[in-house]
Amino acid sequence: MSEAMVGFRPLGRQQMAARVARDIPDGWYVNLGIGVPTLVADHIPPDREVVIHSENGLLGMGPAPEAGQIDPWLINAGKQHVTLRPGGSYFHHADSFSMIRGGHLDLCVLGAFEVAANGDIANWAVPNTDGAPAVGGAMDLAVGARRVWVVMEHTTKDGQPRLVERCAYPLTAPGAVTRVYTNLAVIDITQAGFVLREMAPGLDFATLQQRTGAPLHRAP
Amino acid sequence: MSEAMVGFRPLGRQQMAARVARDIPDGWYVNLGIGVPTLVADHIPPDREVVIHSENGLLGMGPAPEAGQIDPWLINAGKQHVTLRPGGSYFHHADSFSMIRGGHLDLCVLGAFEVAANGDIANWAVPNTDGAPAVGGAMDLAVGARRVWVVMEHTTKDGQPRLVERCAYPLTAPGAVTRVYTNLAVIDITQAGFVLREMAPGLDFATLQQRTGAPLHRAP
Amino acid sequence: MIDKFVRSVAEALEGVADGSTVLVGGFGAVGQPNALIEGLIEQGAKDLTVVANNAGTGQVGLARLMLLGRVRKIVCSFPRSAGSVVFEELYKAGRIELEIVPQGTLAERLRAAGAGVPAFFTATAAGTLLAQGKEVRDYNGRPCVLELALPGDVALVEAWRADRWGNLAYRSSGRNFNPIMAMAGKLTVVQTQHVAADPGIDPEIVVTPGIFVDRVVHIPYGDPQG
Amino acid sequence: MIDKFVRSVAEALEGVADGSTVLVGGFGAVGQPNALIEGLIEQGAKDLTVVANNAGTGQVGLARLMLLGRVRKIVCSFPRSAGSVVFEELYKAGRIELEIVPQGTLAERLRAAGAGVPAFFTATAAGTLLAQGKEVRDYNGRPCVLELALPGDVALVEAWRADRWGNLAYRSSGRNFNPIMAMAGKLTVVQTQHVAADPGIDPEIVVTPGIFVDRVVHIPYGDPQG
Repeated sequence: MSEAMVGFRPLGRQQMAARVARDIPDGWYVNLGIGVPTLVADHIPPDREVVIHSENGLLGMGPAPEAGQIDPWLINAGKQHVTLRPGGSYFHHADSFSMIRGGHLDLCVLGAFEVAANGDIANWAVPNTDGAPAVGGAMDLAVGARRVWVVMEHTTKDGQPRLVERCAYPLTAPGAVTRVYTNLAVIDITQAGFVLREMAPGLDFATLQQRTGAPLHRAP
Repeated sequence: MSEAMVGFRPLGRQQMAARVARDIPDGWYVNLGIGVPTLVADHIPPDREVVIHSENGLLGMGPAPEAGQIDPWLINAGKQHVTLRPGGSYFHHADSFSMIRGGHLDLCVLGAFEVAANGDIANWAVPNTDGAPAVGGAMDLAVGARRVWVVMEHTTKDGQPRLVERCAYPLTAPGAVTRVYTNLAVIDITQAGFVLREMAPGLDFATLQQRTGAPLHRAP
Repeated sequence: MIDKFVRSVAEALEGVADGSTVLVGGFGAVGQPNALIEGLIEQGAKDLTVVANNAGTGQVGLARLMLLGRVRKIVCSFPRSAGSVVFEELYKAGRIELEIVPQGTLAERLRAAGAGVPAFFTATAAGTLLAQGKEVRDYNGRPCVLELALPGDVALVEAWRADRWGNLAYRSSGRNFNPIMAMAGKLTVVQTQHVAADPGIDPEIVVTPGIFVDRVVHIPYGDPQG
Repeated sequence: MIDKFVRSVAEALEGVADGSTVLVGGFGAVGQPNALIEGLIEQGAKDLTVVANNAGTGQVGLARLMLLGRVRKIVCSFPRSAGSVVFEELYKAGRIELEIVPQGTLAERLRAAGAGVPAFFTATAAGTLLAQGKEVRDYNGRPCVLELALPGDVALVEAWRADRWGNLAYRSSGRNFNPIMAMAGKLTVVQTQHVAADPGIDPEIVVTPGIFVDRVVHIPYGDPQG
């Protein structure tokens, strides 16, 4: 049964990215994780100057280069070819992670497997796998940025909630996330737990609560 | 009674500096403390390239500028105007002290009030004074450089030994010094204590021992 | 559009509160943010903790701030220098608190504050008076002292060149404490000798990336004294 | 006269001993010292601990070194990447040891090794599987993990430009781990794309001062793959 048949329209990946971008003010320093978070950069309104940080030593990351304009030495943390905007700079890994861990980023937008009502985030490892673990910069970003927003699907492919009372996946960081953007809703994480800010067009509270693994509070 | 009258010739400040300089091999990275150590730079043989480090962010420090050639932005840790040699570089204080504390300097030459037979050095504070203490980079240098050599007068103005069994002055660092150059001798510090390498012309062992506050061993 | 330039020193120092910890760049007279220190005197904040390598000389700048009774405590490595008369007198009279820190530990504590490292071990000062009361632990067979990060509420920095994004470059030994204090300040205020027009400083030679900088004021101050 | 240039990769890697910890610069294919890695394969040292952000791809470079059974352990933040087949197979077979380290902690541990900081606290990884067995202490109300410096016996670095004093500059994102690994290596070996003739690289734009560098070999390698 598709979402459209039950009467509401979940957001697509680009719509989710655009929804996040709308909330990023002019002048912020922002790190964008891999996946949907990366797409956020393309949706920053043109009247705002947002400085994108990439863990591998860039501030002022710009969009992918046009064909034939690739600088093979200029990649981002996702190992994609990128460009550098005016006002950007290059630095080494210790300085780059000083920006992250020293609380200098206004915002980090991450993907996740699960987010808990107390702000715990799980986005780096899958339980019970024999593959090698790989963490990259996920833990540094989750702990270091002034704000951590997550953008993800509201539920797993088989309908299990990703917004949960307590993470079942291995934690990336405890109590780190303050806002979650999903294909169904925008939810703040406060002392009270999940607080609903916005729903996808046509969606009702009860249906959203049903797909959420912890109590949803209505915004006051 | 002058030293000359007892039949030997103590080294002057420039001679002490020259004596130290003679032992610094080509290619070493060296930090020179204030006073006689600073003079060492002028005595490096011209066929050797020794890179002088200054705590305030210079590698490749050169001599004082000629009159009219002063760059007011270029000073050393002693706040004197200096020059920069080809191959030099500028960096900030944390990087500068990483070079010191991370064990990257081949040598540091320091002045001292006292050096003990176990390598302890006291060169930053005078006991029982009501003036404010001031340490600068002394403790970092004494602890961080691969070798710490001291250059100082063998005795105080009133004839008390500066080479002692145990420092009476507040320590700069324990067990740091491996060689002492004085106006009377060159002395290594080994597991056995003070080991005499060289004496001023005309000086005899017994007289030197008399002016030294701990047993002197003859070099094997 | 990002533009961190403000029009005056007064604007640059707006909001500095009583009781603040103020990091002041410079080593000797070089790289010292003289106009910002004068501005701080004007601005009026008191009960300050000042972090700087030296404790001021003569009757101007930091020395004047101390003379006016606005500095509760100074954290520095070398308070005693030619002409540090104001500090010496206040110190002897017990009217200013002094925390003496080895220069490398001072630099590392500032960098740690900027880098999100709350505490670290170092061999410097182990076994000396300056380690008294501090935790000591052996690493690689040598005793090391636990030192804490040293963050500032405000950092006052002098740069040689700045652009509107707050990217900074310095001139020779004017770099000194400035880049690490810029990292360690909650509010980082810069006076710059020169302005780099758009597109800003070459990204390969930026020393302090703009993310560490909040406000910049253009002060073609000229050569350092001394 | 100081001249750190050597004539060949073989000369650059002379003396690398079995059992060494080898730091390998680069992030993705950019800034990776490919010629030195190939040289290490030739050179023959075994029982190595390799520290690198990634665990090699395809059948060349680091992957080949692992395939030849020369790597006992790898310390990295992200071993799983497109084409990291050799590592994955060795890992599943229990034939290689893995120490997984958050990327920022990896960078900070390397920098600490170079800076003489034997250990430091960080909030990263606190409350996660990667903090298991580590000392935890609260700072500013949050738990922090004690991490140790990560020195190398050898560091392999790629630079864009080098001079005879070993001063280095990099190109855009080729900087990455190279400057901090240069600091952390007991023997730091550099392959450089270009040589800066005397009087060397402008002192204001040197990124890695020559004091951190032991040997340099000129390899006009060309663009990174990928």
